Amino acid sequence: MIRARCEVLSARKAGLFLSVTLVAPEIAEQARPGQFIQVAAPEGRQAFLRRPFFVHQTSRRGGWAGTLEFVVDPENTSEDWLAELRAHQFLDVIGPLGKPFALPRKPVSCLLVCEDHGSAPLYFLAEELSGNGHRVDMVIGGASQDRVFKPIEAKRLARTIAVVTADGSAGEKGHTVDVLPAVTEKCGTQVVYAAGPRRLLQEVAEFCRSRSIPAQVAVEERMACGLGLCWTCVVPVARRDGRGYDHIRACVDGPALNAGRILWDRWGARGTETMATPPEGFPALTGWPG
Amino acid sequence: MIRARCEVLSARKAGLFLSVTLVAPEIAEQARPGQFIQVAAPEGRQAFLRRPFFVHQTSRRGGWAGTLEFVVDPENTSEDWLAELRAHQFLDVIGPLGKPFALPRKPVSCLLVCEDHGSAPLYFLAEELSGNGHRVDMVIGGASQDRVFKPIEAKRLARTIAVVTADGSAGEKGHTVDVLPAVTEKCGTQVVYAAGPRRLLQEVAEFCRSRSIPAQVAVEERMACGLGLCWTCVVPVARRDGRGYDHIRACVDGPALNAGRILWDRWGARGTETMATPPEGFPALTGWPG
Amino acid sequence: MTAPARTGGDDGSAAPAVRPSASVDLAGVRLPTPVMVASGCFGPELGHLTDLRKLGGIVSRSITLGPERGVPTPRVAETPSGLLTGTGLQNDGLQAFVERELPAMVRTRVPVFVSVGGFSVEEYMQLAIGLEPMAEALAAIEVNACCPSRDRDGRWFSETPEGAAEVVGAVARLTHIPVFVKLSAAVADVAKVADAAVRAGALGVTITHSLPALSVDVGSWQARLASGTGGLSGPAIRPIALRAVREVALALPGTPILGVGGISTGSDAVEFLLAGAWAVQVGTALFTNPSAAVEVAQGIMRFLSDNGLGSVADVRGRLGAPPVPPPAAADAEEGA
Amino acid sequence: MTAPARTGGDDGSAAPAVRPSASVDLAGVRLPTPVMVASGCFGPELGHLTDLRKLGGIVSRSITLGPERGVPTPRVAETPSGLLTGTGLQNDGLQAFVERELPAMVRTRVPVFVSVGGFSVEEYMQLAIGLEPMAEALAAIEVNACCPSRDRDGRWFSETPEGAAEVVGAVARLTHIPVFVKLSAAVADVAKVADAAVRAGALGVTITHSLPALSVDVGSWQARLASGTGGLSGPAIRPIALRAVREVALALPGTPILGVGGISTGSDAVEFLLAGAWAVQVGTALFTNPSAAVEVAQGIMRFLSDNGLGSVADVRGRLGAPPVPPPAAADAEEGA
Ligand SMILES: Cc1cc2nc3c(=O)[nH]c(=O)nc-3n(C[C@H](O)[C@H](O)[C@H](O)COP(=O)(O)OP(=O)(O)OC[C@H]3O[C@@H](n4cnc5c(N)ncnc54)[C@H](O)[C@@H]3O)c2cc1C
Ligand SMILES: Cc1cc2nc3c(=O)[nH]c(=O)nc-3n(C[C@H](O)[C@H](O)[C@H](O)COP(=O)(O)OP(=O)(O)OC[C@H]3O[C@@H](n4cnc5c(N)ncnc54)[C@H](O)[C@@H]3O)c2cc1C
Ligand SMILES: Cc1cc2nc3c(=O)[nH]c(=O)nc-3n(C[C@H](O)[C@H](O)[C@H](O)COP(=O)(O)O)c2cc1C
Ligand SMILES: Cc1cc2nc3c(=O)[nH]c(=O)nc-3n(C[C@H](O)[C@H](O)[C@H](O)COP(=O)(O)O)c2cc1C
Ligand code: FES
Ligand code: FES
Repeated sequence: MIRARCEVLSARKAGLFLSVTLVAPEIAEQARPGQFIQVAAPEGRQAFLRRPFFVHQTSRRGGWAGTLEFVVDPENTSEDWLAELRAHQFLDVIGPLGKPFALPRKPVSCLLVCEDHGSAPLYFLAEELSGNGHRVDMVIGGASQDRVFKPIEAKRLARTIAVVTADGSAGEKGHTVDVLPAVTEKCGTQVVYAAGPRRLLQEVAEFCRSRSIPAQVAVEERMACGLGLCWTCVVPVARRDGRGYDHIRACVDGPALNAGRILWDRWGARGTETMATPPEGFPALTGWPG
Repeated sequence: MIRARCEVLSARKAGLFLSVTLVAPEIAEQARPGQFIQVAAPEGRQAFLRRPFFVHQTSRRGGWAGTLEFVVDPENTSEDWLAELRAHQFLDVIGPLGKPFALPRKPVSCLLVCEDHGSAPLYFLAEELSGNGHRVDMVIGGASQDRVFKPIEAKRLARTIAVVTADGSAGEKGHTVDVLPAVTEKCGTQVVYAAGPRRLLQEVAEFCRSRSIPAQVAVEERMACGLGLCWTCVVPVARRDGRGYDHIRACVDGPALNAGRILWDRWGARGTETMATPPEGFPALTGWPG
Repeated sequence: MTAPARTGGDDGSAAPAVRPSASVDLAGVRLPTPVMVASGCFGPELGHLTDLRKLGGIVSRSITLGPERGVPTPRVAETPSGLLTGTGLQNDGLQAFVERELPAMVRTRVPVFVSVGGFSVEEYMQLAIGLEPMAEALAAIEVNACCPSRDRDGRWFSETPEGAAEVVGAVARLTHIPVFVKLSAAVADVAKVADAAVRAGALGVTITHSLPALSVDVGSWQARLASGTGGLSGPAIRPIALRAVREVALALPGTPILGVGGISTGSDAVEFLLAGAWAVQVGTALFTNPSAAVEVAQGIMRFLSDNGLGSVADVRGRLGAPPVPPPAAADAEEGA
Repeated sequence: MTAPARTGGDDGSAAPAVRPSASVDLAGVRLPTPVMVASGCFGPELGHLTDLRKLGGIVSRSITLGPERGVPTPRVAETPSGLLTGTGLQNDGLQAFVERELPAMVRTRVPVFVSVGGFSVEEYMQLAIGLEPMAEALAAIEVNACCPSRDRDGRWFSETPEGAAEVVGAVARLTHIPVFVKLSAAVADVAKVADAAVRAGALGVTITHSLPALSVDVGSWQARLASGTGGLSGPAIRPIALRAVREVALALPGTPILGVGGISTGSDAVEFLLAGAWAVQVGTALFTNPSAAVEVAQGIMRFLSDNGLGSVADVRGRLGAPPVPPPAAADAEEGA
């Protein structure tokens, strides 16, 4: 966990997204897939909190050595300064933060499922997994073609990719999860990683539970600090002993969480006070291959 | 009084100052010397009030027709966006605001005394006065050479100019008012106009009172609205009948005020509650030549 | 939990057949739009930059019995997203107001509330009596209870239920003009104060006045305002004002509430309506955007039509109630 | 009006002979620097990004007797220059705190205040008893009186002088550890509440807790926080907190006051010291700038040396007192 003043090396459009490359050697050195950075807002803004972004890529060697890339979804923010990031400006960045995805120790067939900016951490993960000799396949969803992040790059990283858009403007038309039965079958998927909107994560988790496939998801919850101080970013997860549940911090205990532990119906539900607590004996997948 | 979205045509350094030219035909058309504009801050800033600036120049004819110039003293603000104004950005501007300087109707010898950004309204005034056939002389003060605004332009506008700096880096070394006895003598000054820090205005007012020279000053007071709504920008002035005093609004009843009416010792004085009220029979100059 | 009211016919269709109505009925006091200009923030100068006839109403600055010169400057300081002001109730007194300020307000043809302030109950009574001849011209009196009481060691009347009741009662007993009371959110239990004021004769409640606050200039070791403490207004206080409105709305469901504090957009105003305000007032926002009040009203109307609602009353206090369901869903629900 | 104290010898010279002292004596509780981390805003994670040994002290988050899971998310919303949070006092209870959280705090070697919260007077008593064995390790107990009381219809103890006195008394009678009380500025007369708490046994007063506030999502018609109402903190509330500190300082000149609310720079902190705080706490600012507390302390030290002052006590409460005059002027004055 390092705080650094980082120059923006480039800020380029990729579809509707903005892909931002920072000079951040120490953070890049440490960052693992699934971790995030906290980017400070410019001075004097009414909305003064840092904004969390997944690490999308790091370069430790070569011409880009010491750089780190993250991806901004300008449609997901009302803060102009994020959409207007430009080369040569400096950002106050803290990172890497949070728990990365756990990697399988023995070679397995991995399916990575993402939508929108969820591609950011998963492409980073794909690179790492392939590098470690795992089979990687990807399912990439989005509302429309320009909300599918860099499908070309995905092709390079994965054995197979499936693109799904709600409007059919790229790949198959439909819901991202619709293709999971066929894809997992075809690829002999042994573990699933997912990132994207909470709805997607829940659908993936439910699919994986029904097939008994272990899954990890990169959760997002509103964060005041991202550092573990404020306890605002909590996610309800079943206790390991199966008795009751805890509120754990997405920023420190996540973002990468075992999908089976998350109590999806309880997460962010209003009026949960009246729900039976604790929900005993939920069906969790505790094993993780490797 | 017009509100307009104005493009910045140029923003150029002039010494330490930033001279900003706006495309603002309707405001430029109406603006008179001594009036000001209110410039809106960018969205989402903690400091959300508009900032008042004197109109420095307007062009109603020629290549620059429809433009208006104002001058920012970047040392006088903690707001970055003001110091960083750039060509082609757009500003939300209201103007012209306030009461302009009253002009003499018959030809008289006018002395214009300013410091710092006080030059902005007075150069505009000088142009107007010379155009109307008045003799114009100027005294321009500042802490140092780079805080003397465009002395070359002043030379063009005035019969004589005297530059005074605190550190002697340009013109005479000393206080601005020090030169007034000699200059008014030499120029046969009949009326004085002043703009700049409150200290200068008060010194000029006292000098003029002692010589019975009518004087007008462009006052500045902290303004929440600049439009006449909030009554925060008040200046204590003697009632015209000489009995007691009123708090009048710098933004509507000023900025240009008869210097003799202002109760300088009461203006912004802490603990004035304990001063005798009202101060009867203060020595005011009620006449104005022409 | 009742579903939000719907317009557009009995078939449950969400699309309104007619444009939503902008007018608001505050227990008999009608406003043409739900957005008034807050006390201390109106001047006829506003007419140069916005169409005054589109206002929902105007509250005058607080008028005292005799003239008040107010405090010296500085009277304003900026704080993060807030405006700190202390003018010391500057005004020329009741008589001058009636002669010189009121006519311009009345000429706008929008409802005029006269805000009255005083330092003793006696003064409020005199003000009520003095305004009675103007009854025809006035929509209401807004009793500014956030004034320092001479008999309470300079503490505001609005700080206690008793204090608020005292000044409201003093005015309400002596006038035929509807009485609103302006309260401060800077108390532990604003609903209790509001309740006392209503029992004493207030038809409605305006919340909140600017909040007591202080800012210090560390360069000079002085308070930034000549008055020392000032009133904090603007976006910074919006969540505090909103919570106060909610508290009062829950406690006094039948009482018209005028929500005020940091409103600058239609969306801000809708927050207040959902929390239980019947209409809103806009103050500080006018200083940077002179057409804020008109734009806020337009924003509210857009919200109503987007949600297929017929009037502001359909939103009022419905915090937590789901938005109007799309027609299909609504039908399904009704079938169940 | 006394002139600010000067150091540097009897000759009235403004230049201090020695570096100003950073330490603060809160009526017996010594802090190495005048800047603590506020309750609910510390985690050992902070140690990755700032030197914890440079803190003036740490207040734990509020600990309850048993574990509290807290409320669901969303627990945070941004408001203009403010942070609205509602976590529902999540913590693992006294025993888990003592075993698992406290040791890391104590290892920092800076003074540790344990904040305690409860829903009944009984719970506060149990907490006091439970902490007694840790007396050696603790600098103080901070009684968070801003907790909903079961016996008061869920209203905060800190809303009334009686409520505050009750919980403070309950703790103070049962412990040898110095007791501070955490109060809210969201009352009409905070000095009265503080006075009652001090009479009941509080050595010092911490003001302010975050202020009750509400934010609404007009898209979903829901409160932005799952808890509905939340606590407003950050720069937006600074002027309100500062005014509350001033009120208490004027009423209780001998009582140590810890000022808190929106402090993020040395200059912000000096405002509180001038208003009468003996030291300050930093909360929300740490979320964006994890070294804020250390930087605020450095800023205070710079202010002291720039003004030729020997310690924080030389600034405390001196709002309105002129800064130290330059030596020449000082000499002239002394001659007169
Ligand atoms: C661990 C983590 C990693 C993230 N990585 C990325 C990323 O790689 N690329 C990217 O574009 N976005 C990412 N986000 C979301 C991103 O931080 C927010 O969209 C961004 O902060 C927008 O903030 P805003 O205040 O401008 O949005 P607002 O205008 O306030 O809200 C716009 C939308 O963003 C959501 N949002 C705002 N703040 C947060 C928050 N703190 N946590 C979750 N949702 C929020 C709101 O629900 C809303 O729908 C991530 C969030 C988290 C928690
Ligand atoms: C009628 C009028 C005309 C002005 N014309 C010019 C001009 O032509 N060029 C120029 O550079 N400046 C001008 N000013 C001053 C200018 O508006 C302020 O310096 C500017 O607003 C800086 O604001 P700030 O909040 O960033 O300053 P801050 O950082 O808050 O303060 C910096 C300094 O500016 C002063 N200041 C801030 N706001 C005001 C205000 N509203 N009124 C008076 N003083 C203030 C403070 O006393 C302080 O010394 C004018 C002010 C007025 C009232
Ligand atoms: C400059 C100024 C003057 C005010 N004068 C009065 C007043 O005379 N009487 C009154 O009841 N409220 C007065 N207020 C308070 C406002 O009416 C309003 O309650 C408060 O500012 C919060 O709303 P806002 O944030 O929209 O400004 C004044 C506010 C400001 C900023
Ligand atoms: C996330 C969060 C959690 C908090 N938890 C507590 C708490 O447990 N007990 C307490 O007394 N105050 C708590 N507070 C209040 C702070 O200690 C502080 O009084 C308040 O936030 C104002 O200071 P600030 O603006 O510097 O944050 C909390 C504040 C925040 C933002
Ligand atoms: S965001 Fe603060 S603890 Fe996770
Ligand atoms: S600045 Fe508002 S009345 Fe002058």
